[in-house]
Amino acid sequence: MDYISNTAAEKNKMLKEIGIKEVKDLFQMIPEAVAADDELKIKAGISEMELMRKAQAQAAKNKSLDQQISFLGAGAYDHYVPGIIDALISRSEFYTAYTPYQAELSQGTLEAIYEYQSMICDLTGMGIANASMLDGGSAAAEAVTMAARITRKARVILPDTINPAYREVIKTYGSGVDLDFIDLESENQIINPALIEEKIDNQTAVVVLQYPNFYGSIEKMESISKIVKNNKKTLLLIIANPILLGLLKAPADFGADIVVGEAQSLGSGLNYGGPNLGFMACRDDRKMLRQLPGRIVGKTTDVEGKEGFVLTLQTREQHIRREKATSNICTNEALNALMATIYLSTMGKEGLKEVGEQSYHKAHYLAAKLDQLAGYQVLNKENFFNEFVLKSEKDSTELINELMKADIIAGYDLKELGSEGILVCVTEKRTKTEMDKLVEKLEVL
Amino acid sequence: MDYISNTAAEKNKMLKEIGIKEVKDLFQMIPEAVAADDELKIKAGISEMELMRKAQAQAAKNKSLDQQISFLGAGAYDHYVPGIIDALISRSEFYTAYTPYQAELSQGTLEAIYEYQSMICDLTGMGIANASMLDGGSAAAEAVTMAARITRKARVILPDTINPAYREVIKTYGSGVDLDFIDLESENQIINPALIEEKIDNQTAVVVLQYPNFYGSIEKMESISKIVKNNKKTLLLIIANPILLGLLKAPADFGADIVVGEAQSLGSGLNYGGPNLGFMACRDDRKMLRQLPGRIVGKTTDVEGKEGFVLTLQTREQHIRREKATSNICTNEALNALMATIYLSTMGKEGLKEVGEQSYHKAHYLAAKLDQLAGYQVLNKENFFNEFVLKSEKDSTELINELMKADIIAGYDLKELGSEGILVCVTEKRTKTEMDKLVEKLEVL
Amino acid sequence: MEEKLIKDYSSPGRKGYSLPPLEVEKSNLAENLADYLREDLELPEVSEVDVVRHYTALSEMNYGVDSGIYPLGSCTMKYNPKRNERVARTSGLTNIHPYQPVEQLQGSLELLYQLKLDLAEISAMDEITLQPASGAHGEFTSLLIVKKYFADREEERTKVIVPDSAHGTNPASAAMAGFDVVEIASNERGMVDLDALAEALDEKTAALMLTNPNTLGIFEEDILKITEMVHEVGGLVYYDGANMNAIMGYAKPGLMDFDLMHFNLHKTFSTPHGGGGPGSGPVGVKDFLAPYLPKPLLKKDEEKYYWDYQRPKSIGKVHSFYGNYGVMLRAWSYIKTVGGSGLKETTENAVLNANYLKAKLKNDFELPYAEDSLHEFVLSGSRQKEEGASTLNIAKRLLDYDQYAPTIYFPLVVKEAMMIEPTETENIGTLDHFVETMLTISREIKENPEIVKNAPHSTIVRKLNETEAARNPDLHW
Amino acid sequence: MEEKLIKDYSSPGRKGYSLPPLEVEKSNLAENLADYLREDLELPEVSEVDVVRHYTALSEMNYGVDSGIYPLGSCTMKYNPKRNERVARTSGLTNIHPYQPVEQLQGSLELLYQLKLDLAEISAMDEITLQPASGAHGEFTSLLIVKKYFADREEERTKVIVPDSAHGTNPASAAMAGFDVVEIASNERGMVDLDALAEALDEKTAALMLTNPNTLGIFEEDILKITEMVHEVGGLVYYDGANMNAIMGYAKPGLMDFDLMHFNLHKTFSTPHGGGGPGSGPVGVKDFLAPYLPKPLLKKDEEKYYWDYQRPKSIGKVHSFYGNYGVMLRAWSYIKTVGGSGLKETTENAVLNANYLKAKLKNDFELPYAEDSLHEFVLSGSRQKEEGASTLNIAKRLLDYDQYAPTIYFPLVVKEAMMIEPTETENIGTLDHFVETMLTISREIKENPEIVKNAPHSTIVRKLNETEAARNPDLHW
Repeated sequence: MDYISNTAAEKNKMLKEIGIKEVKDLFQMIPEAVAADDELKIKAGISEMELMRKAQAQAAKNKSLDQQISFLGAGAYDHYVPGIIDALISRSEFYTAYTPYQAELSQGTLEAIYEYQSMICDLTGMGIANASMLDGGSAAAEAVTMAARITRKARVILPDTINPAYREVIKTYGSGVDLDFIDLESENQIINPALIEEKIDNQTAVVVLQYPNFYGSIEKMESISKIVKNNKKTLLLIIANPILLGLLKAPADFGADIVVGEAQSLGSGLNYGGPNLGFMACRDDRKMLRQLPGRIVGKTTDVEGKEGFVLTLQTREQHIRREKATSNICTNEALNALMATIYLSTMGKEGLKEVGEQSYHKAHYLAAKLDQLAGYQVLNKENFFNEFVLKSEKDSTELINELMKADIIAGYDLKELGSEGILVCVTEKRTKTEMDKLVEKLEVL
Repeated sequence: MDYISNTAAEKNKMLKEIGIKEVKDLFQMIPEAVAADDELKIKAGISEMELMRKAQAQAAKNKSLDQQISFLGAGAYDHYVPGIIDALISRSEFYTAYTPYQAELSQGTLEAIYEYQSMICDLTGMGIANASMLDGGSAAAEAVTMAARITRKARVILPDTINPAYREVIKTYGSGVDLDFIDLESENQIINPALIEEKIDNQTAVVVLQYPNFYGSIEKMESISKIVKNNKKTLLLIIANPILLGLLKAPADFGADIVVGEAQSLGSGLNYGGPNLGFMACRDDRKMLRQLPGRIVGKTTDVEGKEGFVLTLQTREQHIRREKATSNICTNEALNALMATIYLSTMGKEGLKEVGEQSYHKAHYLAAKLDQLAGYQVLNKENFFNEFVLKSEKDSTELINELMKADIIAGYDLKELGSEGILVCVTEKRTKTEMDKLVEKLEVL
Repeated sequence: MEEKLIKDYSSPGRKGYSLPPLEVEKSNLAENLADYLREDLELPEVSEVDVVRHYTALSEMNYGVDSGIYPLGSCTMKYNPKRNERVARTSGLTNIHPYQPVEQLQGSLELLYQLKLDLAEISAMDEITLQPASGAHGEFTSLLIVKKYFADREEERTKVIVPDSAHGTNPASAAMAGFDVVEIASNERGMVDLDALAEALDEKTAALMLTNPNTLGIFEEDILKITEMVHEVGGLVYYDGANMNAIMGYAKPGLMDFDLMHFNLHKTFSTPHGGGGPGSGPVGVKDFLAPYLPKPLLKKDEEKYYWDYQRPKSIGKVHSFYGNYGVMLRAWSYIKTVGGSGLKETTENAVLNANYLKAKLKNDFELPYAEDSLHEFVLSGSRQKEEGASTLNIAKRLLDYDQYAPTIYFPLVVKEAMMIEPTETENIGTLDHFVETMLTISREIKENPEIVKNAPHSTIVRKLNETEAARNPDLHW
Repeated sequence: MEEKLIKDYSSPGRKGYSLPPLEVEKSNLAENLADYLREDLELPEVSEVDVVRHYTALSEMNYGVDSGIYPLGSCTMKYNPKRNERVARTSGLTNIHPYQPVEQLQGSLELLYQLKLDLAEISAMDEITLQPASGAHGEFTSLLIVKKYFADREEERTKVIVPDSAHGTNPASAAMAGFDVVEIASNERGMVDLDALAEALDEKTAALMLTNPNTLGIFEEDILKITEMVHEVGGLVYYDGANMNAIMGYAKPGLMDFDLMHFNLHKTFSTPHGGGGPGSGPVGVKDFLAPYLPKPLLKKDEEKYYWDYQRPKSIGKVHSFYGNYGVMLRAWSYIKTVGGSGLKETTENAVLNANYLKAKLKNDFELPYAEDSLHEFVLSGSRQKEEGASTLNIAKRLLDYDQYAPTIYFPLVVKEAMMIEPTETENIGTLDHFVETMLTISREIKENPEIVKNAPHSTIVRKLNETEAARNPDLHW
C-alpha cells in the first residue's frame, strides 16, 4: 500500500509536461558517490489487514494495564480519559492540520489554543501561558533557561524532591548554556526551607519547587516563597501537577514567577510516556513575555472588526529571530493541548476538583491501610496528595516482583534512584477492591 | 449521568416563564389511574468509567472471533472492513443526522445515498435502486410483496436453496397479504430448472432465486431465467451476494426484474447480525418504480440552477400515502449504506473483484484439501463461490464441538435445518495457516 | 453540485485498497465459472485520500445533532452520548457471528436480556422481542401478532382503527398486515373523539393504534375509557412508542391497558439516527400475546441465556437474525448510565423544554390546540401564511440561521403545521436562540416576506426543485 | 468571533462529567491541607453536548490535509493513513506505563527497535535515539551531542556554521546549545558557496548544519566536498532531516558523510501534525557519536529488549520518558505498510509532483533558481509584487479558493518567496486545480489587484490584524 495517487498514465503525462523521460531523470543531480547503492533493506509493504494483525501480535507480547492493577505514577498518571476527547480530536480538521500559519483557515485550532491558554492561566493563577511545550521535563528545563536569561544569572537551586527525570532534563538543557546547579537534599521527602535560605545568593537565577513534589508531598510553599522573594531578582519556578490545582491553591498564590508542568493527566492517557503535554505560564510581565519560549495565540480583529485569533509575538521565535530566538521550539503538542482543553471543559471546576478529591481520599485510604500492616510504614503520612512512599523491611524489588505475580504493580521502585521504598500512586480510577487486594496480598507475603 | 443541560436555576426560570410552580405540574393531565405508581425499578445511573468496565466485563463473558478461527457464514460474512470506514462514518454530521427531510442542510447524506444507489445499480446491473432496506431478509420479503402488487398475483415459487432465515421472513411478510408459497426441493444443493418449469403457472407472481444460493452454489441461472421469461408477467427476483457481483455477472444479465440482498459484507462488519444492510433494485420501469418500497434520492436543481439532491417520489411513502403506501419503511439503514458506499469507493472495481477472487480461491483450496481427507466429502465441488457443504461419516454437531475446543468454528451446522453436514465459509480474511489448521485437526479427530 | 461525485475522482488504475497477497494456489475459476465472469463493472477507481476528502467534504455539507438543535417533532432528536459509541465499538462485543453457539456469547445475551427487562419495566409490558429493526418494523410486527392472535381464535377481524393525527406508518403497517384501515377524526381538543371511536368499533375491529401523548403532544385523558371501549368489542389496543420520551416514570402503556406496543430505541434511548438509520423497534406485549412474538425469543434458564426457537404460535421471523444488535448496545449503555431516576428526569426535562418553547412562541404563532401538552407541541403557520410566507418558507428560513426545522405539515389535522420537539438535551441557551430566530422570522414576514419566501439563501444549495426531481427522476449517475 | 468561547456556554452548576461515587471513607482533607484549599477556580461549567457542539464547530473552522492540498514547503504535509490511527489506538499497545518493567513490554520495545533499524537503514546512520519529541528537539539534542563530543576530546569549538537558506530552527538550536552561529551565504545557484564555507571553517568550528536537498529543493552537488572540508578542520556535519522525503532510496545522509542528523516522523513518515504537534524527531549518529546519545537507549540482548541507562558519556535526558511513543507507533505502521520499495516510490512521486507543479507555474511566477530541484521548489512573487499584490496577498487569496497557502517569505534568500511542496499523496487532479488557482490569481492581479490585495474574502474571518495582536496582547479570556 503506497498512498501514491497518480497512476502510471498520469505519471507519464506529468513527465511529458516536465520534459523528461523517466522519473529517475529527476534524480540525476545526485552524485553517484552518495547515491543509495541498493534498494532499501526494508521488507515490502503489507496490507492494512496484515498491519492490524501485526499490531495485535505486538500487543499480545505486552502486558498492558488492561491486564493488571497498577499503582504506578512517578510522573505519568493513569487518570480517566472521557470518551468525548478522542471523538472530538479525531475530527480530521483538527488532527491533520499543520501549525496554524494561515490564521484565516485555522480559526478552530487558534481559538482552542486561546481557550487552552486561558484555562492554564486559570489553573496556575498566572497571567500568560504559551501554546504548549514538548513535555513536563522539557518545559521545566526551558523555564530554567528562561529564568537565567531574564535574571542574567546562572545559578539554579534544584531540590532532590523534584522528579528525577525532570532534574536530568533540566541539567541536560542547562549544559548548553553552562548553568550552575545547586542540588538540595531533602529530609523525609521534603525540603527544609532553611536549606534554601542557606544556599540562595545574589547569583541565584531561580529556585525550583515541585507541587506536590516527586514523592507526593506538599513542600512548605509559603516559607520557601518568602525566602525566595526576599532574595531580589531570584525567580521562583513551580512545577505543578494540574490535577492538584483543581483542589489546592494556585502557584501564583505562592508568588511563582514561572509555572510549568506535565498535563498528560488532562486527557492524554499514558501512551508509554508520550506524547505528553508540557505547559508553561508566567507572570503578566512584558519582560517575561519576551523571554517566554513557544507559540502564543492572541485575540485580534479582522479588517471588518470581527474578532479572531492569530499566532502572535512571533518575533521571539526562531523563524524570525533565528539564533536570537527565546527557544527553538516549533512543533509543540497542540493536539494534546486540545485534549486538555476538552478535558478541562468537560470536567469543569467541579469535576476537576472531584478528580483531585477522589485521588486524595483513595490514596489516603490505601496509605492508612498499608501503614497498619506489620512491617510496613508510610513515610510521608499527612501532607501528601495522591502519591506516598511505602517502606518495608523487605526488599522493595522483591516485593514488587512478588506482587506482579498477582497482577499488581505496586508502584515505582525507589531503588532505581538509589533510594529505598516504593512510590505508590492512587488515582480516581483505582477501586476499593483493587486497593484492598494490594493490602491483602501484602499481608500474606 | 443524565445529559440534562439545564441547571436548577434555569429550570426555575423556565417554570416561571411557563407559569407553573414545579415540573410535576406539567404532568397533571395524566390520570392517576394510569400513572406510574413507583419509581422505575432500574438501577441508578453509572459513570462512563463504570460503563466501560461493565462493557468489558460483558465482553469477557463472550468468546469473540478475535479469539478463534471462524468458518461461519450462512448469511453473515466476515469480510475485511477497511479502517477508513469507521473514521468517516464517525463524523458526527453523518451519524447524528436524521433522515434528510430538509434537503438544503442534508446534502452530504443525500449525495452519498445517490452514490450508493448508483453503485447498487452498477453492481446489480439494474436501472433503479432505493436508499436501503432493513436487512437482506426483509428486503427479500418486501421484494416478494412488491412483485405480488405489480403482477396482482399471489403465488410465489420459493426454492429451498434460499437462505432459510430469508425464507422465514418472506413467509412472515407474505402472511400479511395472504401470499401462496410453492416450496421447491433441491438436489445436491441446487435447483433443477425442470422443477420450476413444472410449478410455474399463470398465477405465479414471482420466482425467487439466490445467487449464489445458501449453500454457496451457483444455480442454473440462464436456464431458469428462460423459463421464467417464457411465463409472461411472472417476475424474476434474484437475491444476490454483493461480493460475488464484483467477480461474476450481474443479475440483470439473467433477466432479473428485482434484485435484493444483504450488503453487510460491504463494510458493516458482523455485529451479531445487525445492523445489516438490505439493498433493493429493480428494472428502470415507471410501473415498478411506483411500487418500490423505501426512500429514494434524486438529483435536481435549485432555484439558481445549481445541482443538488432531494428525497424524491415520496408520494409512494407512508407519510403521504398512509395505508396506500408501497411499504411502511421509514427509518432504514442509511449509515450502513454510507459504509457500503465508502467500502465500494475504497475497494473500487479491482478491489471488489480481488476480494471475490481471494474468497473463491481460498474456499476452493480448503474444499479440495477437505475432500481429500478420508471420511470427508465436499458435496458441491465445482460450482460454489466461497461456501460449501462438508459431509462426514461423523456427526456434524460432535465434529463442530470437538473443533471448538481447538478454537476453530468449522462452520454452520446444517442439522439446525434438519439436514446434514457443515456449511463452511471462507473469506479473504482466512489465512492459509488457519485453513491448514482446520484440515490438520480434522485429520486427527 | 458543491462537491462532485466520487466517480468524478476516478482514474483508471488508481487504487485505494490493500489486500494481503493470495497465499494459496489459484483454482480454475475461469474454467469453472466461464459463463459467469463479469466484464462490465464500473465502480470508482480512487485513492484513499480521494475517498477521505470526498466524504469529509460531504459531511461538512450535513447537519447533525452535534451541530445544533434538531427540533423535529416526533423524532426525539436528543444528543447521543459518545460513550455509547465506545461500547458499540468494543471488539469483544461486536466481532461476533450470529450463529456462534450461545455458550460463547453469554456476555452479549445477558446484556440484551437486561435491556429487555428494562424496557418491560419502563412500559409495564410482560415480554419483549428485540428483533424489529425500526419503529415501523415494530408496528408491522405488532399487527402481524394481532392478526395471528385472532386467526388462532378463529375470529375474523379485518379492521384497524387509526386516529387522523396518527403517524403515517400506523395505517401503512396495518395495510401491510392485510387490515382495512379506518381513520377516525380527532375532537376539537385534539384528542380521540369517543363518539367517532364508538361508531368505528365493532366485532370486525382487530385493533386500535394509538400514540399517547399523541402527535400534538397531548395526553389522551380518557385513555382508560378508550382502551376499555376497544376491549369491550374484543379488539386489541396497540401503543405507538414514538412518544415514549414524554412519559417515562410518569405513565406506562401497560398500565393504560395497552396490549402491545413498539419502542424506538433510536428516539427514546438516545441512539444516533445515522442520517436515516439504523434504528431499532423492539415490541412489548402482555403475557397473552407473548406466544405470537417473532422467533427466536431471548430466554434464560438456570444455566444460560439462549434463543428459543420452539415457538409454534410465533408469527415467524421478521429479520434475518436478531435485529439491530449494534443499536441495542447503545441503548443498553444509555439506560445503564442514566438509570431509572435519570429516565424520569429525562422525561421531565423534555416536557419542561417543550413547554418553555411553547410559552415563548404561542403569542407569535397560532396554537391550534390550547390543551396542555407534553414533550412536543404543534403550532400553525396560518397567520404567517396569510401574511405571505408558508410554513415551508419558515422552515427553509430557519436553515439560513443554522438551525434545523421542525417537522412540518404534520400532523395532518393542523393546517400549516409545525411540530416542535426540543428534547431534554437542549438547554435554555439553545432554546432561547431558537425562539429568537422564530420571532425574527415572524418579524421578517411582516416586514419583508420575500426574504422568507425565497429562503434558504445561505445554505450550500438554495431551494431545490422537488417537482422536477419527481417528474424526471435522476436516481443514479 | 464566529463561534463563542467555551466559557460563554458556562452556567453555574452545569455538568458535563461523570465519576463513580467515592467508595472509601473521606480522610480529613480540610484539616490536613487547611492552608492549601482553593476557592478561585473558574473553569467552564458546561454539559457534554455543549462541549461536543463547541469543538465540532471549531473543527469546522479549520483546514487539514483531509480537507485538501497543503502545499507548505518544508512541512511535508502528506495524507496520513487512517490505519495508522487504528494502530495508535490499540489498547494493548497504548495503555502502558513508562515505568512498567521491560519484561512486560517486549511487544512495544520490539516495535520501537524495528523502527530504529528502519531509520538507520534509510539514513545509513549507525545508532538511533527516538527520544526527541520534535524536529527542533532533535536538532538541539544533536548539537548537545556535538558539544559533549568535543568537550570529551577537550577541543574548544564554539562555532556552528549555518547557510542562510537554513530552517530557522538550525541557528536557534545551535544557540540553545551554547554555540556561536556563523551564517554563510548561498551561491548564485542556490547552493552552499564553497568559498564562503572555506572562509568560515577553522579550528573553532564545531559543526556545519545542512539540509540536503536544501530549502530551495536543490541538492547540494558538492556535498562530499562540503563534508570533507568540514571534517578536514575537525568539525562535524549535521544533517537536518526535514527534507528526507526528497531522497529516500536515492541517497543517504550517512553516505554523504554526515555524522549525525535528525528525522521528522511527522513529515517523512506520515504521522499527522495535530495542528502543531505532537511530532517526533529521532536522532541518528555514526558509531563514534553513539556514546553521547541521550539515555536511556533502546537495546537488545539475547534475552530481551531493554533500556540502557549505563551510558557514562551520554548528554543526559531530553525528555521525561522515551519521546513521543504514540507518534512512533504511527510511523512504524507507515513504514510497515509502505515498505522499502514503497518508500522509494514515495520519494519519486513527491519529486515528480513538485517538478510537475514547477513546470506548470514557472512561466507565470518568477523562478529565482533555475537549478533542478527535488521535492519542493521556491517561486518569487516579485513580479506580482510590482503589479500590486504581494506574496502575502497571494497566499490569502488562495484561502478564498479553499486551498492552503505555500510557506511564504522563506527561505530568506528569496524575495517574496513562496515555497511549495505538494508531497506524493496529491494527484494530478489536485495539482492541476492548484495550478489553475495560482494562474487565476496571477490574472486577477493584472486585472483587478484590489481583489487579491484585500483577500481573503470568503473565509470565516477576513485578514486579521497581527500588528494589533502583538502590540496589545490579548492572550486569555
